[in-house]
Amino acid sequence: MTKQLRFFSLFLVAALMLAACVAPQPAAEAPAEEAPMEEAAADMSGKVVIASGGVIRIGGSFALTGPIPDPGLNIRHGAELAIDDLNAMGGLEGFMFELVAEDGACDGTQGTNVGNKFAADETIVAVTGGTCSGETFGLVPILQEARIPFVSPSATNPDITSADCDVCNRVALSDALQGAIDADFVVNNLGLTKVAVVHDNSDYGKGLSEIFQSGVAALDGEVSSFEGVQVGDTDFRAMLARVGADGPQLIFFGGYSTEAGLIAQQMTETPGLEETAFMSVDGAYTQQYLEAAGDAAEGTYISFVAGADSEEMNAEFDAKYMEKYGVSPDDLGPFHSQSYDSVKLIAAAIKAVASVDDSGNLVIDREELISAIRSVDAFEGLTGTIKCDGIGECGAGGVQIFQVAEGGFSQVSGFGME
Amino acid sequence: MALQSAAGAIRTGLVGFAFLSYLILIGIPGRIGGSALPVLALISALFFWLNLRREAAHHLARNPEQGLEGDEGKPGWEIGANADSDRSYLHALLTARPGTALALRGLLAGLTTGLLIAIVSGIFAAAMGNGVAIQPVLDKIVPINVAALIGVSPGQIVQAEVSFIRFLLQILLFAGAGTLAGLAVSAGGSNLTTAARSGFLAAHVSGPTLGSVGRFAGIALPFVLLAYIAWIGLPGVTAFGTNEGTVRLLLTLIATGSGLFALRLSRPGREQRIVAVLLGIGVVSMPFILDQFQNSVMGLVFIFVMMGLGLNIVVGYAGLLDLGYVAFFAIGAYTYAFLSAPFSSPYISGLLILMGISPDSPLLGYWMALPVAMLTAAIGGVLLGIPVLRLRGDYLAIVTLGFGEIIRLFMLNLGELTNGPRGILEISQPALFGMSPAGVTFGLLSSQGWIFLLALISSALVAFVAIRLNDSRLGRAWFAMQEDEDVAEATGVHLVRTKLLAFAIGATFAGMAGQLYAARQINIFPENFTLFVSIDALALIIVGGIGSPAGIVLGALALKGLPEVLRGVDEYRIVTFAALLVIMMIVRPAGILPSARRRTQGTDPDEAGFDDSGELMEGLVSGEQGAASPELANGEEEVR
Amino acid sequence: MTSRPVTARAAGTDGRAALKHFTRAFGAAIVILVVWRVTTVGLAEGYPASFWISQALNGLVLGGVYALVALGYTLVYGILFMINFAHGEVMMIGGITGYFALQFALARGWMEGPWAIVVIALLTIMVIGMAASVLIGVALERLAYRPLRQAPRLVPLISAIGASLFLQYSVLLIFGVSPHSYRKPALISGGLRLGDVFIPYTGAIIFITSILLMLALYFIIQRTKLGRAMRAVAEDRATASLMGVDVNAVIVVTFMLGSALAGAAGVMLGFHNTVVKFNSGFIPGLKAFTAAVLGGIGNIPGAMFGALILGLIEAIGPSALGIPTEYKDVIAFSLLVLILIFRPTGLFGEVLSEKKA
Amino acid sequence: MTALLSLQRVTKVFGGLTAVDNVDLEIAERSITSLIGPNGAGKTTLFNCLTGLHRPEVGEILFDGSSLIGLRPDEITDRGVARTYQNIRLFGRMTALENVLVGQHLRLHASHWSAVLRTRRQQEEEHAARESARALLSFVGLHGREEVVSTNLPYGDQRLLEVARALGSQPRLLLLDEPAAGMNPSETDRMMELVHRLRDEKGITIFLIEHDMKVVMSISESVAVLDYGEKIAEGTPEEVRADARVVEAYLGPEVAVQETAGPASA
Repeated sequence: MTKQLRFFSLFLVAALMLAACVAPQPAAEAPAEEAPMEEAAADMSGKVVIASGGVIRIGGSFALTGPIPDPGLNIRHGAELAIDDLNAMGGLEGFMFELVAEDGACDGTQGTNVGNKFAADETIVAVTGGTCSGETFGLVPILQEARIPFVSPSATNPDITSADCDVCNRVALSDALQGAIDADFVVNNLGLTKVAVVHDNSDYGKGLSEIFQSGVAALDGEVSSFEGVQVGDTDFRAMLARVGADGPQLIFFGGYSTEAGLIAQQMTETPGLEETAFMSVDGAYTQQYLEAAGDAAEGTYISFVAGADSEEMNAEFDAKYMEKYGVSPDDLGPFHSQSYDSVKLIAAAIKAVASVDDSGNLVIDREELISAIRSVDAFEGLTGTIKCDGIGECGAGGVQIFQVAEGGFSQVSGFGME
Repeated sequence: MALQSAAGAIRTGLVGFAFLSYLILIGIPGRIGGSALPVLALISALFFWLNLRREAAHHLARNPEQGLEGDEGKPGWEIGANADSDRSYLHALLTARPGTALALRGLLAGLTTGLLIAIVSGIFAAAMGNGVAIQPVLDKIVPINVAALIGVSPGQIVQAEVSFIRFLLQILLFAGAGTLAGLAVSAGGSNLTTAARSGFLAAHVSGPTLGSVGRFAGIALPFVLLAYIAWIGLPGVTAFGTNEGTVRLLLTLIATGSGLFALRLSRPGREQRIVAVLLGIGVVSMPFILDQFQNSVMGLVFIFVMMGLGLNIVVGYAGLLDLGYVAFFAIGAYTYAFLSAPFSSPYISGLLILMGISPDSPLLGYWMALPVAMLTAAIGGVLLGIPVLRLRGDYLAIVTLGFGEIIRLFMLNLGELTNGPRGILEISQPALFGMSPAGVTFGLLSSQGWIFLLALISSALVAFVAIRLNDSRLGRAWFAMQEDEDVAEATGVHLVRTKLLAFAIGATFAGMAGQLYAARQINIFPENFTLFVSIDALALIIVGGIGSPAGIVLGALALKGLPEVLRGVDEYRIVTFAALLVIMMIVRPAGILPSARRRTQGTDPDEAGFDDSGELMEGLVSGEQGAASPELANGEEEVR
Repeated sequence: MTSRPVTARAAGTDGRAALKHFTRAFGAAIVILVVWRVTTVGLAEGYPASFWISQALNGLVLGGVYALVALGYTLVYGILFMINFAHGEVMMIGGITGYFALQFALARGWMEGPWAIVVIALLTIMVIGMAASVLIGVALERLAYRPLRQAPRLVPLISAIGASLFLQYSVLLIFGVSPHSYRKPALISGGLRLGDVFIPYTGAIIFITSILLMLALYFIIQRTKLGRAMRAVAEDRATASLMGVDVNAVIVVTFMLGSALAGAAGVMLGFHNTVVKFNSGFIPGLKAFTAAVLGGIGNIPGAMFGALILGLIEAIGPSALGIPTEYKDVIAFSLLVLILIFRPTGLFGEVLSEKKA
Repeated sequence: MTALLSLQRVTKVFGGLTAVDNVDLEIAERSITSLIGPNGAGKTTLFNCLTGLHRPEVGEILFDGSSLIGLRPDEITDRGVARTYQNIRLFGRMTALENVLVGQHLRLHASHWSAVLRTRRQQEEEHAARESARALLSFVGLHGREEVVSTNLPYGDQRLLEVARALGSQPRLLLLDEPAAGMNPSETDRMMELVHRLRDEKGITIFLIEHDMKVVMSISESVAVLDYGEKIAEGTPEEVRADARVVEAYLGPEVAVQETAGPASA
């Protein structure tokens, strides 16, 4: 009995210590927003009310752990910069913005947890994220029920947006578009009709690869093989030897940078593939790809979804990013601009519907916000002029095709070239 | 010897420094804010106390004949052997009285820690002041922490304005903490044996009067917490500022966990029954009180309780190490998904059209799908079981691990059957009598609350079945098989049947859990069913106490619940969790609440000493007598 | 023979004859199916001989890496009877450290110098990587495993899993999330072209080095005093300690040897596949563990051959069976199950007495 | 006297070593038979063949007229053959009572469903099982030790507990593998008395391996001698004691050089 008590007291001490650790709010934040929960309690259903001096809280679901933490961190940085910029411009009617970042881990379970956390927090106005499509699928039903609109910067699965889900939006372009244009480029521009398709078995990579595959087939091209690898694999020689036995003219890879770079590099060591062209997708449009591929990157094609972005805006963004995080945004992943835009888009929509009531509180009606996001038209973002359609596709611009030359990406076709 | 003693103290200080550095790294001081310094000093005092106590115990264990009862000025544990070493003044001081010696050692340890912290934080502060970014991730947190640690507000650090006085203060505080800990260890007066063995906390808490007070406090704690949880859920009531939701979740976890301790502390019989009933009411009312996030976490916790109970049958009862348990979880989830989601594979639709059913509509509701999912998982269990029947130990582990991976890879690659990596979407929610859960409970229950409630009921059911089975001849056969397979067979246990039953029942429970998980997730993907799910399930039963249902609940609370509380720690979440896992195993290898059968290893009083493995905590584990878990106790009561 | 205690396994096998026949029939059916599939589909695809040779070489390189890591598993298992789940991470640490050593060398231009300097630099990088792995391996043993020597068998396993996660995510926090790319010096980039077969230099180096290291290890264990002590401890820890063997020292040395091999594998894999990151040890670790079990865990030649077989099967299997390469892990694990059905203690597995197992 | 157990030309080979070589043996119902022989003579292997742990290559084992060859150990136990082990193999972390309850496993028939639901029948069966397990423990002299964890029992008691566990399956034939090994004289006496009571009160046929000649000679009604796997003698204790080949087997061939037919070398 005494021993039980002893352990029990230790248990208690540990629990209290833990409570002490989580209880106070992070000291990093500005002292202005003390206990917004109390002041900002939504007293009217369907409305978020923020007391004066409070903050507008935007949730963020980012893949900070899990299979692709690098793009996740990059996307988080993009969102943080957007918040910084918004606040630097004085916020909204004097109300500052705050990003509530959560780890969605690129995983449906974590996405569900994060979604529930946001749904339970009545001060969350809108959400940016999730990073991966799987994670976003976890968010969808919960945010739909909680009436919290979200804008995903990078979930490109065609099924994320639909007529059934009115809170679902994204600034990324659906894979359907990119896959089709890539196929068209390969068959018609490059004139290559025998291609091999490789994907990384992620919903993103496989989905895109299948769209590409059917696109090639529709253009009377031949898909000599369709192979899968795993995210995190580093040795693709056996797979490539097999692909090479069929003698394709081009290998198309649907997936992320590291795998893309390694495949491009290991192709040069595979008999039958020395002269084969390589093409990958926006997941590989990064510095990391160039680094992983090394010299083999030269001459490979990468497609990317981009908008009519102004050079100055991007340069300014890159400079801020470098200054704050000490790395170039392209080092970590491709979707930082989309992330920045998603937050700015949300802020613009909030601005359109928010009003200050008599007692100085900021009132945001959830339903109005949901439709406001859908009706955003001609919003100038980093990725171009954003316009949302009726099912939440807000992606700006179109698909560009780049070729690597002298260690950098140079555009050879696609959006903006015509 | 003085040297030896000093070296020991410095070692303690070094480890303490590492410990505190870790706290700083994960951002604890920043969270505590301005009061970081004294709070950290208290934490280090606790740490030193544990460490000094352990060292003292080690000395005693090594030189038991030099016990201290009635000694005068020559405490045995310091008289190592060498009489020829120089008898300096310090030595004389160290050996004069154990209390003084320990306090001095504590002082030295504290000084070491304080000095190191001061040096390191000085370096950091200087580096920050000069604008050196160490790493994008680190520099977000370190300046704040360092600032908090040296007692300045976060903004100031940029100018590297750190005063010498503050460092001195810090060193003194840690030294004081060490001394305090040293004094605390020797608080038993001259009788070091008792002081070291029982520790000052227990010596004071477990006195006859205080003991019963402690007992009642222990029993009352979960109820107080439950009341508090209900109270802070009321509109307009907040606690501790912005992280209220997290605090409430943490308190919910602690309330549930301490409820199990309360059950153990209460006297078997009427008192225990009353406590159990009240606790049951409290826990069942939780889905109605908690918010959506807390409910979703608790739902997941109890889904993993079901997993743990099922895996416990295979690993804990039958002794078959299964690392591919996730396979059955996946089978359950996918079976339900096939039956209830709009997605339907060409194969299954073809089959349905043959049977004359329209493939478009969801086939079965939750309740009708339940037996199907359970049966499918059970068949999976038997199919896995057959080829591995002859394998033992680690061979079994790796084969089952491979089986789990094979199932996941099939789900990933058999796109036409499972929709591959894109998963199965829009799985229907469990309804009741054709009504949505909100409708049944008049809007009191959110969808996640409903899942939590279902998980609670299902895990109670699973626990009931598991305990009853374990208490029957099947349970005895499992345990006999675990102890000695060949003798069990020669004694009349049908090995094939008994093993397959363990696999099948374990798989059935996992299938149930999987189905509920699919309903909770609404969308499922092959990535939800990686090896880590198996590892989580295994870790939670071992952390909780293998073979003990109450321990499994605690394990699930700790392993699936706490990481959600630690969400605020972002990037440090998994590192912290991993470190806790290792420390937990070292401190309490038998689990938090070990099962009754595991107690037997140390019943021999000679063994319950201070050996390498479990140090003092071993005593706690081995000393637990009586009813292991309330359920087991009830069971035995009825039989006798 | 008769009056000594019946070893559990010997006794068990005879009794369950029916079951044995059943599982054997099951296994035989699969073998027949595989042979049928290989002859009708895989070989019918008409790949040239050079294709099979290339695939076999890929497999041998993969197998060499697995073997080095598998030896660590098997050494530790042989002595402590625990699965060092964090061993893959020990390898990763070697790779990461090797990366930084390489960066250091690149920055000083040593990689463009005369070949002798490049070779010395490469060897030094490997030694540095091995040293880092050894450090981590010993720290693991001291902090996470030694306190648990007396605990039930599952406890160190969980501790090892915790240590594995801890190492992974510590590396993530310290060195960042991005993968680090090795830059191969010109000396070892490219490869040998023999007709239609291409052998990358790094691949050849991995295979040859791993064979050499394995031979060295075999020599240490069979011929030296240290090796005798290790075998004695593996046989019976208590008796060995009575005979004057310092058991703790032997265990530490075992961890050092295993970690050094893993560190070497990490660095060489870094040069071969050019990318290391925080989780790049996990999958090879898992595969190596599979290989060790395949060969009969605790058995040193078993680990080597198990690893080579696993590497070969992974490389050749999908093509031979005519199924997509993403099933390579399915094939690897199925092979494991199949082999364990016929030989429940692995290819080279010895009959362990119950006391140890 | 009818033969309860009958072995015909039983042979068991391990690798190149013939552990049991062409053994014929008959054991009468309600008899006490001893099996003796030097170390390594194949005695325990013979027991293992009888209980299904080993399957003999050649020969037939008939128990009560039906063959035991090819049956699983638990099926053989079900037919009524139970055994103890030379090196005690109890279920270490179970209590004495639980050990005996495992022994009764085959004699309990309540379904697992009824165990979950705790039906009246299952409860009654469990209750009866516990009662009879207690009775068995008392019978072997372990009264009051029911709740002791078996590894914590003294050595002699552990041997008794093994007997009690074997009795749990209600055997007709009990195989005792060196029941008195390592026991002091008083414990040995207790064990011998128990063996007699088993036969006399419970009607169980006893077949035992023993090294202690005093025990063998005083307890056995019939003795069989194995050497290098071969049965070299059989008969009453007196006959066996007088047998020249037995003397040779125990003392070595140089003592008994006059014999022409030496044992087959392995």
